[in-house]
Amino acid sequence: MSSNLEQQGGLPESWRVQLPIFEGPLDLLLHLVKINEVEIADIPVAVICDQFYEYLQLMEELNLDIAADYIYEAAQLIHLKSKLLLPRPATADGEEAEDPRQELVERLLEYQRIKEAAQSLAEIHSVRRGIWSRPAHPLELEDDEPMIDLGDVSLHDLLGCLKTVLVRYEHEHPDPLHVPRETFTVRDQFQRLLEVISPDRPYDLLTDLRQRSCRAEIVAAFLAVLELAHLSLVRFHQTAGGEILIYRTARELQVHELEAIEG
Amino acid sequence: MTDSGEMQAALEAVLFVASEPIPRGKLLEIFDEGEREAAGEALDTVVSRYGAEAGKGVLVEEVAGGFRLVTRPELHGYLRKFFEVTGRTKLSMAALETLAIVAYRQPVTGPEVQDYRGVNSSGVLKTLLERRLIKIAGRKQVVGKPFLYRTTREFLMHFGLESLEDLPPLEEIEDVFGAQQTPLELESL
Amino acid sequence: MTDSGEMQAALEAVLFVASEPIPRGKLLEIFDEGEREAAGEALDTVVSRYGAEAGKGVLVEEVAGGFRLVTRPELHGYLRKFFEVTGRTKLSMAALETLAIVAYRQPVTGPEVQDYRGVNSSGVLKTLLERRLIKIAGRKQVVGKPFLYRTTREFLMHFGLESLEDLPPLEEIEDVFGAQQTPLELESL
Repeated sequence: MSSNLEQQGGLPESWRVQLPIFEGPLDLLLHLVKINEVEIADIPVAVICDQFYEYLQLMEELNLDIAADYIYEAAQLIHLKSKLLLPRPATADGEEAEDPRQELVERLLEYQRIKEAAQSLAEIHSVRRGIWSRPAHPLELEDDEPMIDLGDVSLHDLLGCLKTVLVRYEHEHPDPLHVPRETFTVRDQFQRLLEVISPDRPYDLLTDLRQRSCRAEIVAAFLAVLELAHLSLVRFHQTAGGEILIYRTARELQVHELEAIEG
Repeated sequence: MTDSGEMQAALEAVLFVASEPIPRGKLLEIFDEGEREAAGEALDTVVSRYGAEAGKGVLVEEVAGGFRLVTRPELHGYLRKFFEVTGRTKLSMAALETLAIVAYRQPVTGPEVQDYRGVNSSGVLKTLLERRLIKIAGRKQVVGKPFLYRTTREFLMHFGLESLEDLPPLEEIEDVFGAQQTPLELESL
Repeated sequence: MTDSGEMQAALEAVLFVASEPIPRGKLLEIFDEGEREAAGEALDTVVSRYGAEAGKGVLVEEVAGGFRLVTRPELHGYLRKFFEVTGRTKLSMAALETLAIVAYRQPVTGPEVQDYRGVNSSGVLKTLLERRLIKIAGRKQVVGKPFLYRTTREFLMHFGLESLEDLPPLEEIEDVFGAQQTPLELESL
C-alpha cells in the first residue's frame, strides 16, 4: 500500500480538470485521505503533505485566493513531516513515545464526525424547510405589541435593543450644528512669513498683521515673528514714521528648530 | 392529475398560513388551469369538513369576498386565559430596550431611562422589577430623589454572565451586528 | 364539567392562534385544575386526529418541548406558489458545519469553532446568530473572554427536535491511540 502511494506521488489527473471546492484545509485533508484510500488513523503524512502543497500551487495557478487558514495548515504539515523523519526517542519508562501524528489524526476524526453531523442536519433541513408555521397574529385578541419569550432572549437581543436605543437617541438628539473653528498655529504663520520676507526688500509687519482674518491669527502671526527673531532668522528696522520693517538674515533654518515650534 | 385529498391538504395549508381572507379564485390559482374545477370541489369539501366536525376549534369563514380560518367565537374565553398564562414569561421590545439601558447605564434613574428612550418608561420598569431582572438600588441625590435601578443576579444568570464586567462592551455591537448598518458614534453619548 | 369535545376545540383554537410550540403543561392550564387529566386525554385526541385524517394540510408536531400546528412539509410547493416566496433559505455547508459544532459541543467559543473547522468562522457565526439558530450564552473565563455560543429554541424548532437529546448521535470517538495500539509502521510514512 505504502509503496503504491509513493509511486503515485502527485494528485490524480482528474483534479486538474475539476477542482473541488473545500470548506477548509481539514476538508481538503479528509478528501486526500479518501482518494488515497487510507485510514485516517494511518495517515501517510509525507504523501498527503506533498499533495496538499500541490493543491495550494494549483489554487495559485488558477489565481484563487489561498486563505491564510490553508497556508497555516500547510506549515503544520511540513513541520509534522520533518518531525516524522527524526527517530523518536523512547520515554523514560521505556514505552514508545507518542505518535507525532496523534493530534492531526484526532482533529481529522473530529472534523469527519462534524461533517457527518452537518450532513444529517442538511438532510433534516432539506425536508423541514418545507414546513410553514402560522405567523404570529393574536387575532385582535390582545392589542399587544410583539412579545418575546424571556427564555428566548439572549445577549444578542439585548445588544440589538441597545443599538436600537442608541441609534434612535442619536437621531432625536442630533449634534448641535457647529461651524468648525479655524485654528491658527504659530508654525503655519512662521512658515508663511519665512516665504514672504526677503533679505533685500523691507516687509511691513503692521500691514501684514492687519491683513490677518481674526484676532487668533494675529496672535499666532505675532508669536511667529517673535520666534523668527529669536532664531535670528529676521532682523527689524523701525522707520522714523513708526513702521516696523522686517528683513530676512542669512541664517538657514534648521529642521529641528521648525519642529520645536508650536504646531 | 392531483388527487382530491392532496388538493384539500394544499388548500388547508394555504388557509392556515394566510392571515387575510383569500378570494376563491386566487386560492384555486395554486393548481393548474385544467384542475381548477376539481380544486373548487376540494375547497367546498374543506369548508364543509370544518363546519361539520365536532371538537373543532377552528372554522372556515367566508368574509369580505374571501375565505379564512378563524377560531370559533365561543372559545374566546379559553384564548384569553391562554394569553394570560403565556404573557407571564414574555417581554415586550420596550421592556428589552429598558433592560438594555439599565444594564449598560446602571445605576440609572427612571427619568434617565425615559430620556434615552424618549417615552415614559415607568410601566416597563415595573414589569422588569416584577420579573426580578432589575432592582431598586437606592435613590439619586438630586431634585426629586428618583430611584436608582440596577440589574439583578437573576439578570446575570439569565444571560450566562459571571459578572457585569462580562457584558460585551458597546464597541462589540459592531462585531456582532456588523458595521455596515447605521454608523453609530458611541462617543457622542 | 367541560366535555371532551369542547376541550378538544379549545386546545385546537389555542394551538391555532399560538404560533410557537406550547409545553403540554401550559396548554392544560387553560382548564380548571380538576379537569386537567381529562384535558390531557383531549389533547392526545387532538394530536392523533391531526395525524390520522386524510386530506389534512396541517399537523400537530411535538417540538422544542411543546406542541404546535405546522403545515405538512410536502405541501411546500403549493405554499411557495401561493405566497410567492422561496420560504426558508438554504443553509450553506459552512453554516451547517458550524451549526453542528455548536449543537454537539455547546457551549463553545468562536476560536474553538475555528479550531474544529480549520477556518475562520466568525462570518458564519454571525449569520447563524442573525437567523436565531444560535445565541450568545455568556463568556468563557479564559484570556480574551470569548463569547460562548449555544443553540436556540429556534434551532430545535427548525430541525424538529424535542430537545437537544434528540440530536442524531455523533459517531462515537474511536480510541485510535488506545492501549493495544498497533506499532506504527514507519514504512507507511
